Amino acid sequence: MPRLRTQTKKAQIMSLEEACKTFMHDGAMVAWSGFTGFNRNPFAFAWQTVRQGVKNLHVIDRHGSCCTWLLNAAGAIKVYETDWMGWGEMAGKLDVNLERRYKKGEMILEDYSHGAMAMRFLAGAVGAPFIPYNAPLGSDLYNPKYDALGRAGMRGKDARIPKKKFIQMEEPFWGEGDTVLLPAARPELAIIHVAQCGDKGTARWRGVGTIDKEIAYAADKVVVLAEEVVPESEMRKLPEGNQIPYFVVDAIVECPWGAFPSSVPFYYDYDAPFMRDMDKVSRNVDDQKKWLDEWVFGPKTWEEFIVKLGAKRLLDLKADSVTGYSTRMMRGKKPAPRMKMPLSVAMSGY
Amino acid sequence: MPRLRTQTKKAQIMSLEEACKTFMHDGAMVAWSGFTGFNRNPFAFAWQTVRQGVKNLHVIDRHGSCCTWLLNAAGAIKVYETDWMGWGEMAGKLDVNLERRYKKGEMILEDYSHGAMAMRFLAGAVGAPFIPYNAPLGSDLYNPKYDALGRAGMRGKDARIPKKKFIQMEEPFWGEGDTVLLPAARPELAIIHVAQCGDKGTARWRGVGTIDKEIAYAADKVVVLAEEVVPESEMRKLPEGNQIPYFVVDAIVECPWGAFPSSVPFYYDYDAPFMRDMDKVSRNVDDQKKWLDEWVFGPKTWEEFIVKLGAKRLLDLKADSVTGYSTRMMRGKKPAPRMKMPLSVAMSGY
Amino acid sequence: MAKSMEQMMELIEKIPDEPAKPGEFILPELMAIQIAHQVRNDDIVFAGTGLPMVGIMTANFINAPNALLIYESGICDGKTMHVPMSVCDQRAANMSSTLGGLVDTFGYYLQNGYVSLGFLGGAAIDKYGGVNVTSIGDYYSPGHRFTGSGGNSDIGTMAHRVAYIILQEKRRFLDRNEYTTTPGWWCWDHKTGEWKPKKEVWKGTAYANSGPVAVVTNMGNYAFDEKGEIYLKSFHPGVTVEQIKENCGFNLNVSRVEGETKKPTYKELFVLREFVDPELIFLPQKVDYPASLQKLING
Amino acid sequence: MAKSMEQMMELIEKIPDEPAKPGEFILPELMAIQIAHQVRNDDIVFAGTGLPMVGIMTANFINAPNALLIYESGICDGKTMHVPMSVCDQRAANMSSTLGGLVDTFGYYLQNGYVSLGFLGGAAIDKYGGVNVTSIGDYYSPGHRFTGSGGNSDIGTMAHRVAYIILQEKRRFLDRNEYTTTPGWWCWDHKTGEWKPKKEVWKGTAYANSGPVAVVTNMGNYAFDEKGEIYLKSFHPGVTVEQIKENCGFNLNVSRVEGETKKPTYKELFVLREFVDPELIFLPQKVDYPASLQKLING
Repeated sequence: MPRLRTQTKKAQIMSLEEACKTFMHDGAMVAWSGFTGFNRNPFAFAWQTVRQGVKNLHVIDRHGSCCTWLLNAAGAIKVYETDWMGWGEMAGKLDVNLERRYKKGEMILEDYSHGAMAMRFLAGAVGAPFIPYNAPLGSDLYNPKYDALGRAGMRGKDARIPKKKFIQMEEPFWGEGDTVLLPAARPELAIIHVAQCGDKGTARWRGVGTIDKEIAYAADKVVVLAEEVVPESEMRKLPEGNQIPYFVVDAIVECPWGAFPSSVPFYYDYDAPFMRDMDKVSRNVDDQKKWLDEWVFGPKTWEEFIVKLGAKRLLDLKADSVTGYSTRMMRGKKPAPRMKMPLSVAMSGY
Repeated sequence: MPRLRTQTKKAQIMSLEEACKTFMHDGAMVAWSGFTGFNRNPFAFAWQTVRQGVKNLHVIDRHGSCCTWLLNAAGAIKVYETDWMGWGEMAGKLDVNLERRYKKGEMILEDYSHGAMAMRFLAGAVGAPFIPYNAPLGSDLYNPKYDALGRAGMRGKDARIPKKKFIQMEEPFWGEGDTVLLPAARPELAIIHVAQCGDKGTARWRGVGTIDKEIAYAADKVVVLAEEVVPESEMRKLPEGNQIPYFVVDAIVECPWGAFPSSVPFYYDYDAPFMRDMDKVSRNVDDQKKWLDEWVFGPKTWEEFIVKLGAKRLLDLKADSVTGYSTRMMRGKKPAPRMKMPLSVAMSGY
Repeated sequence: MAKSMEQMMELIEKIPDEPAKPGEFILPELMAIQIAHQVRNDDIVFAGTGLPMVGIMTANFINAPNALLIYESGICDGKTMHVPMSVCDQRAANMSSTLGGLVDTFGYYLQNGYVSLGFLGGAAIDKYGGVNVTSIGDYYSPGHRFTGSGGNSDIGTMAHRVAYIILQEKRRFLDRNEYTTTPGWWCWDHKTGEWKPKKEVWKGTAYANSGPVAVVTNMGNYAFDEKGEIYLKSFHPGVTVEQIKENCGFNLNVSRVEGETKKPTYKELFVLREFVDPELIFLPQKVDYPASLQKLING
Repeated sequence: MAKSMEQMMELIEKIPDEPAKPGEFILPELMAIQIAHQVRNDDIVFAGTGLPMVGIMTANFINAPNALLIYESGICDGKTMHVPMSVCDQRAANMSSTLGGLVDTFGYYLQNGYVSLGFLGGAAIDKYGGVNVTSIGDYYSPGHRFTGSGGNSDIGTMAHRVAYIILQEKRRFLDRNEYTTTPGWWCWDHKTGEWKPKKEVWKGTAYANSGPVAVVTNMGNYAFDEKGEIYLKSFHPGVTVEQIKENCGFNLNVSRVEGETKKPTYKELFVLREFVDPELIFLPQKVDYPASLQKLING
């Protein structure tokens, strides 16, 4: 959000524990990087958040993920303002804990759509208070009755919650019918898992960007978790490859395998069986408690968590340096075939 | 601009002459890539446009450049909707021909600011009809008296010219005072000079992007001029390095040194003396005519233009593969010193 | 010894493009191939995870090799070797033209008018193709709560043509949805509270004529008439029109039925099984090829 | 043999940080160094081409090595070896943190509130720091037409602190500009047609308290008082307050003059000449170093 700064931020290198203690707190409005449960989820940070016992989070985001699965399993989310409330497409579409808690009235859901959340974060990132978006007129997403934060009396009281969910207006420049104004997204905190981060804060990933650049700018505070922290000057050799400039970063945490069980392209793949197991335990309260005890409260550090996975799993998940994913892991019932060329390329003559 | 397409574009590889004949015409609304006179100006295309005798262009852009200098020298621009009407910072700030023609009433200037034009193209690119922007309230840019297209009776008649220059409104979501709605920029044609283009249209540059990605999406038709046309599959080896996807491109022109006298980072540097000479001749009608005869109407092809520059100049301008610019060319009164490290790095310990 | 994928590629043109017989394919295979048939070679396609993704990949491997596939996380025209499990799977990004994010896919591509076909799932659908992926019952205390829109409402209203894949049950094929996530050809005008044609609610925008053109279910294929109302186009092998009407919550128009759904061909099944999902992720069930075909494959 | 740049770097700390004498520097050098003094080590600076760029580079090389330099074409924190001739010169992009475009610099950085200092030029200025870079005379048929805003009006209103460099002439220092490109502490409220404090026109926005804090001319340095009115802070060596008043189009407040402008030090001049503009692009005139200093440099 636009807030005039009088000086540059200076990113601090911290441990996972320190960073979580410094930036995460009860009631914080937070956005998490990546996409669904599969790509660059800052799972280690969510893990630490749950270990710290943080509660009543307001998650404002573009998706559910392994992070929100864990936060929901621990009952840490109070408001969930997003557009897709599953967490991993293959591991059960809906987050079971979320449905359970929502039906009990323990949390508020505010529905938007992917495009709308993308535009809201874009507005937040460029310092604009709102942005017009065309879709979808006629959807109940923009039915005035379905403003969950308004109904809960939460609008207009908190500097981060806009007075209205949306405003439908007549398009005044071109005569293009009606359009919907959407308020900017203005989280307090963005948690972003990347491949590499310079020791001053310049950060980079490969693969899709989802809306991580936008959330980094839209948020007041930014914690970057990286597979590797490297000399800043190395990051400066190809500035075109960097997405996050150092001046938006508050904390840098080196956290190898920190996005497990989601993937970090060119580092490691997602662990589909592990995610299926998460989904399975969430369907039974006792199983889930056991799982949390074993995986969240058992290991003393994130490194212990990863060591517990075992070398075999790390080997299987290691990404191929050409494709950025693994062909050794078992995703379905049969192993992945070796291929030299995509069939679509063979068919279309690229 | 949003216009529902029923099928994918298929980029055609064309000669400079063909592309200009196919896509450029009297009265077209056009945007040109690069920034000021120094970076990735599609000068060869402007050169061909002038040779074809095209007139009455509506240039909508973020800057003046070597292209607009040439178009103004040839009297080819009728409406100039932009924010900075110089063309090369060192070669005389204002475009002399522009001032001359404007004062004679031969052209219309519509003033915005850099940030405003960037936001207008962003809106155009994401298919939004308008976008709010904060600055600058209280500027005569948003004085209702100074709406040049409105005064000329041109608003609301052409599908590409919005009904209003801007709308000031009260910010409705956060109580943040007033904001200014700016209409999307919706050019007919974007001319973009890049470093490399795949033979299907995927394109890439290094160095700054200015608003070239945005104009490519905001425009209906896109002509890409490239230093090199390479196999599309080569461009696909590092998709993160590409800025323009092939599906927005209509024509691909291989045109080495096509951005001369501006630079293409990692290919060649700008030619400051050549630009100073352009500025100088523009101050005298006869000198300028001689210059146009020699450089625009003299060479039979763009290759002839480049050959006419001579090998020495091409050698001097050739970019260094590490920095992306040349240290052999003479920019001021003394040659560039050889340096191993920026002084700011030595002082700050990067 | 098993054949390499390259040897398998060479086989494709030898596999007969003739309809398979009942029992030689499973229903999800038939459905995936129905999806594939919606894709044209010059389409820009925006698809969701699951069968839509499997279907458009199949199309990309057979009838529409030049179709451009967009995945919402930011992938443009990936050339996939291994089926992605998610729209953000690095497998989908292989050899893509550009990699961006949601602002690219929903703004630069979709709202900008570039997407010609959207392929989506749905929990329930109304007779005008309006889709509900949000909740059943009262919105604030629902009987069922689903994932919510994701990209469904964006793609479903702004892609030029939209197709859905939905499980056919009486409670999912409705006269009117309890919650409309993605409007069909008729929808609410929230300014007046009226139920109106989409063309009126979206009047003036670039997307007034965009909307659903096809629905594929486990029982049949559907299209939409001039008034925007759904009708049965074909029934899948082994299913009767009567059964379909029983599994529909409104009085379904069956007057335009063209006959039985085209069965998948051996070539289509071969590509689907060997190249789209050889890991048995989305289609874990296996039916043997007929003996003569298996012999041809074994060489 | 001439020294290498690395050997020259080592010399910097040996060069005396004492004021040079009149005649040992030229006016543009003094002005560039006045600009440098405005930059703090923790600033995020957004600067235009020409002397502002030269000045902030000088600061980056002496008093503010950690200041982050933004150039409007999309460059974030370039570590420059050779002075750029333009804000889009690849020289400015060397070792930058990220490279983007105008949406980044004006949206993500500036409107988002990250820029703490803007340094700009101007054709004319009013007594509240409002700047005109557009036209003199009637807007539609001007006596003089300038380049127009560029980034001036954006940076000049949304950077936390703003400084200008302007040539001092009576016709350029005005009670009121004929065209206000970049509002100062007082500006037009176009909704009511009234001339008002910026704080009122911009009330509620994040930028209501942003605006001009300094002006550097060829004759003196200026600051702004509590009411937002400009006053003379110091006069350059060889210039009198009386001369300055004569070159000002309004009744200038000279009651707060602190004295003569600090002369550049030898160290500052050394860095400016040898590292910022050794190619003699922006400061083509040359004044010799005093003999003792030259001897030190020659080693």
